[in-house]
Amino acid sequence: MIGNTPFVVCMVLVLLGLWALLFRRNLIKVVIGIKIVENGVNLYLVATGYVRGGIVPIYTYAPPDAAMVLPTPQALTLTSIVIGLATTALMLAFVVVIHRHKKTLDGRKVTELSG
Amino acid sequence: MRRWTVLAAFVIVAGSLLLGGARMRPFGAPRHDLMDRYFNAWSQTEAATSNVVTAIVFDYRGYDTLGEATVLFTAVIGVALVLRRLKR
Amino acid sequence: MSVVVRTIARILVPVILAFGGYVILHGHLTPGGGFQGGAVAASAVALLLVAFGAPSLKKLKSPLSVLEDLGGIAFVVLAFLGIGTTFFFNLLAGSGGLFGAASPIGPNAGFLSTGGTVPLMNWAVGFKVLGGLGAVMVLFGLFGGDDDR
Amino acid sequence: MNLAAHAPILAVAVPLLGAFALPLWAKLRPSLRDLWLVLVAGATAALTVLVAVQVYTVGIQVYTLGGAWPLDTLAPGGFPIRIVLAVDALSAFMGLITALVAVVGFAYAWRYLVEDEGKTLALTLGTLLWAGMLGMAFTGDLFNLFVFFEVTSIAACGLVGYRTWASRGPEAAFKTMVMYTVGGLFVLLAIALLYGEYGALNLAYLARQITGSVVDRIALALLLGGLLMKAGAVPLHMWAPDAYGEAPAQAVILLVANTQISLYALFRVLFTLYGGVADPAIGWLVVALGTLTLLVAALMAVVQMDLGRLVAFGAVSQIGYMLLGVGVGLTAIAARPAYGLVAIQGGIFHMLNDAVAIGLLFLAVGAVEKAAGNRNLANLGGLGHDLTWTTGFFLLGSLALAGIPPLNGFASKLMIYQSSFLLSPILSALAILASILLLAVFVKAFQGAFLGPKLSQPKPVPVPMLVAMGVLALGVLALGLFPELVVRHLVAPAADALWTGRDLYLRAVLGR
Amino acid sequence: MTLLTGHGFWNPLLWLAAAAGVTLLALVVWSRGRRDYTRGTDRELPFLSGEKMEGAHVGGGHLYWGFVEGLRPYVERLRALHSGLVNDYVGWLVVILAVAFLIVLVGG
Repeated sequence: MIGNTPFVVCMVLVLLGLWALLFRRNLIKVVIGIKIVENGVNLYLVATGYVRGGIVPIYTYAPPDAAMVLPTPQALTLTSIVIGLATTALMLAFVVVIHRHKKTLDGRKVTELSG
Repeated sequence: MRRWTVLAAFVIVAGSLLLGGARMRPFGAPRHDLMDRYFNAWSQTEAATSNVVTAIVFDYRGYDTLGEATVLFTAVIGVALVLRRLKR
Repeated sequence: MSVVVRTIARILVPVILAFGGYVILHGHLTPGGGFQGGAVAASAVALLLVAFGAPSLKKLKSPLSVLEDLGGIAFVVLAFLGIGTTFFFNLLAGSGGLFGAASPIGPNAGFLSTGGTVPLMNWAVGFKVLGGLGAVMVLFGLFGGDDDR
Repeated sequence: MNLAAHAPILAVAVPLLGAFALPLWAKLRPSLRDLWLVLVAGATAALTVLVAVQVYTVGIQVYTLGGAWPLDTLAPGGFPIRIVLAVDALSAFMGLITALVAVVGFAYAWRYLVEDEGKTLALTLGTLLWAGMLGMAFTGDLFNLFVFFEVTSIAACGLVGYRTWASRGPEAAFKTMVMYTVGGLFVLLAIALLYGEYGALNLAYLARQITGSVVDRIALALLLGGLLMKAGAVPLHMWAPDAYGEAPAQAVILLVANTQISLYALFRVLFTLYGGVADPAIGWLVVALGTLTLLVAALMAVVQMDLGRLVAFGAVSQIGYMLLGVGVGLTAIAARPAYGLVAIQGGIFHMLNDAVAIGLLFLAVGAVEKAAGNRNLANLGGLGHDLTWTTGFFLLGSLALAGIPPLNGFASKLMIYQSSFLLSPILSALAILASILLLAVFVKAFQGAFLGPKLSQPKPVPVPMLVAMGVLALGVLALGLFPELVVRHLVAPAADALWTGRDLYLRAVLGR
Repeated sequence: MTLLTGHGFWNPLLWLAAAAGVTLLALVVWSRGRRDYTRGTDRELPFLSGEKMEGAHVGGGHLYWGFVEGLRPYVERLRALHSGLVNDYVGWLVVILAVAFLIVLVGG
């Protein structure tokens, strides 16, 4: 009996990423933390669609009369993965430019805007 | 910001999120799946597509995909803006 | 990079592009689709970037971003095709023309000419992702270089 | 093709198409790009107005994407499967705000942005931000809301990072991006929780299904966190002064509208999605955060020396008034509908007033920066000798924002003061105190930048920028002199849509 | 034209009329004042702490010195919270999330 252990595990992944976001000062590590949170959320989203014993929801060469898993979460996860890719690209671009100006990736030194 | 404040808040958030995961319906046994059963049953008829996920991505929820394509486009424009050459 | 890498890259790039094209083409029948195929094809750009260096790909930057623009425009235009009924209405599905064949119901061997606007949108998005990801990679590669930034 | 029926989707699709094509036109010729932008912006604004007219005269506009006809929301069996656009009075109101702000911003950007510094890309991002805001305002689908949330996030952050030649721009953009992304992920997690529970994504259908179980409550908290962050409520506002201070002026007013769209999404979640299982404690949380926002932001503004950052804190404090108004409404409306409705009206009216007044201020700050070359209050002074119009506009905007009668901030603030007085007199007192602090802030900024002897010779401000500011200034005056007309015809239906309009909204989408 | 606001009402035109009346009164009082002010003399110069200064400007930072000084403990604490550290930004988000979780799970 696994109950809903997979959901809890996805939440653990989210929390691990959040931990990195809270306590890692390196900007790249912050981005990595965001990616971990994002993967946890995506995993959670796709896990909601699983049906016990289901097959992938594609009829091409599917075995006859098999139950299929729910297709919507897969589509949503696809969308959110691409969105994650886009945000990561932009964030890394900012990190690159910050590094060019400051020659450091330490978040504690990138605090020109404060107070 | 105090480290202990953040830690306490983190513990509360962690507990709530784990509680949320634990109180979900059992894994692999969705309670409401009307919409998804409809997709599985009708995508070949309505969208003439054997791949149900693609039918959802480009037909039933094509607007989301448009938004997603826009996100990608926006990110590319953003990267081009941030990494552009400055004539000065 | 060394000659070995360059030579293998020259051989592999068409293969990768062809595989990406395959994933896009069969997006409505098998796992895959525009995004996945576009990402596969964009990995060819990544390989070129590693093998030949960013400066030699400088001339690719503009075509890639134009490709992305065109893919986006094509996608919106395909969505606009259905505006006679509703936006994103699948006009071509079951119409009998290109990609207009009705799909058999239930498990089947897969027929390429089904799906209506779905395969076309797959292509539009595939080119868009190829162009977008490729342009981003080239931009990152060029940033901070000697002859460009 | 029936244009009126298709107007909601066209209002989103036309700017998207326009943005995709904009870089191509620019490759051919900059003048073609400008012409195209004028066409797209004009068409989008006209479509938004058309949607608003339809909504205000006919009723809620529903549009099913890919359905057999626009009203084909339900599959056989009575549940929605496709993405549905549902535009009620509040959505249309938000659409009008974005249209006003975007058109003014583009007119301003014409001479404000410099061609060599990436004007094409900034204009494209502006168009995308506008389209994203319209998409957020018009959608009736939860996941679609998230997608357009991310469109606005990325476009906004790209614009914040416009000034890559200084280190402050990318820094602000990175911080904003991190906050937006984390907030967006929490929203997505909430959507995943709701989907897992109810197997649906349609707002109206979910609103019917929600029972208020533990998972629903956790999803509500996650949605609150994500959307409040994007709205910039204290203490989640930290990104806002950075972003407002560093973005180019025409983008800042879009960012301000963006925070308001996030507030709209928050209200949609609180009233429509969770309206059936409303919890007064959430209302108190919103009220508390609103009051905190008012005070902290106003106090922080007093000590700022950078003109852009100072006005940015003023903008953050305005979010507090909206939160206070609607929060009071959320708390009180079940027991005292009349007062609750006035509070909500005040909050929503203040969105329009804030967009106009703070927009005017930010545009004036941009003009000052362009003319004088810097924004530091220690170095500025005596600009009033040369920049007569800009001085007038800045004065008008700051007085309106501080709530001086008869300018436009006053009427909405009066409504908020009076209705929050009912909940607790302390709230009213704090809100008025914050207003006084804001007046002090703007007196300081005005005295520092515009009065006194002439220190330097500023460059003249280009006429299109003045015209853009003039439009907003006229808005300040008109909204101030005729608040009753605006409240009766525009704001009251929007406020009704939140509370009494919930059933209408659900019935329009679900047909029962 | 009258906006009802719950307890009271607001009419900008009435207010403008009243304001015009007050302005008129003020003008009348002003016109009865002393007439020996002349341009181009010392009277136009800014007067700072008894010192005559050419081109003196009271910048924005000099206003409310006492006010800000009185509030300094609070303001300094607030400024310290705006540390500019991106981890703190996320930390505040987590704090607010924790408060929201407490409210929805315990308080509700």
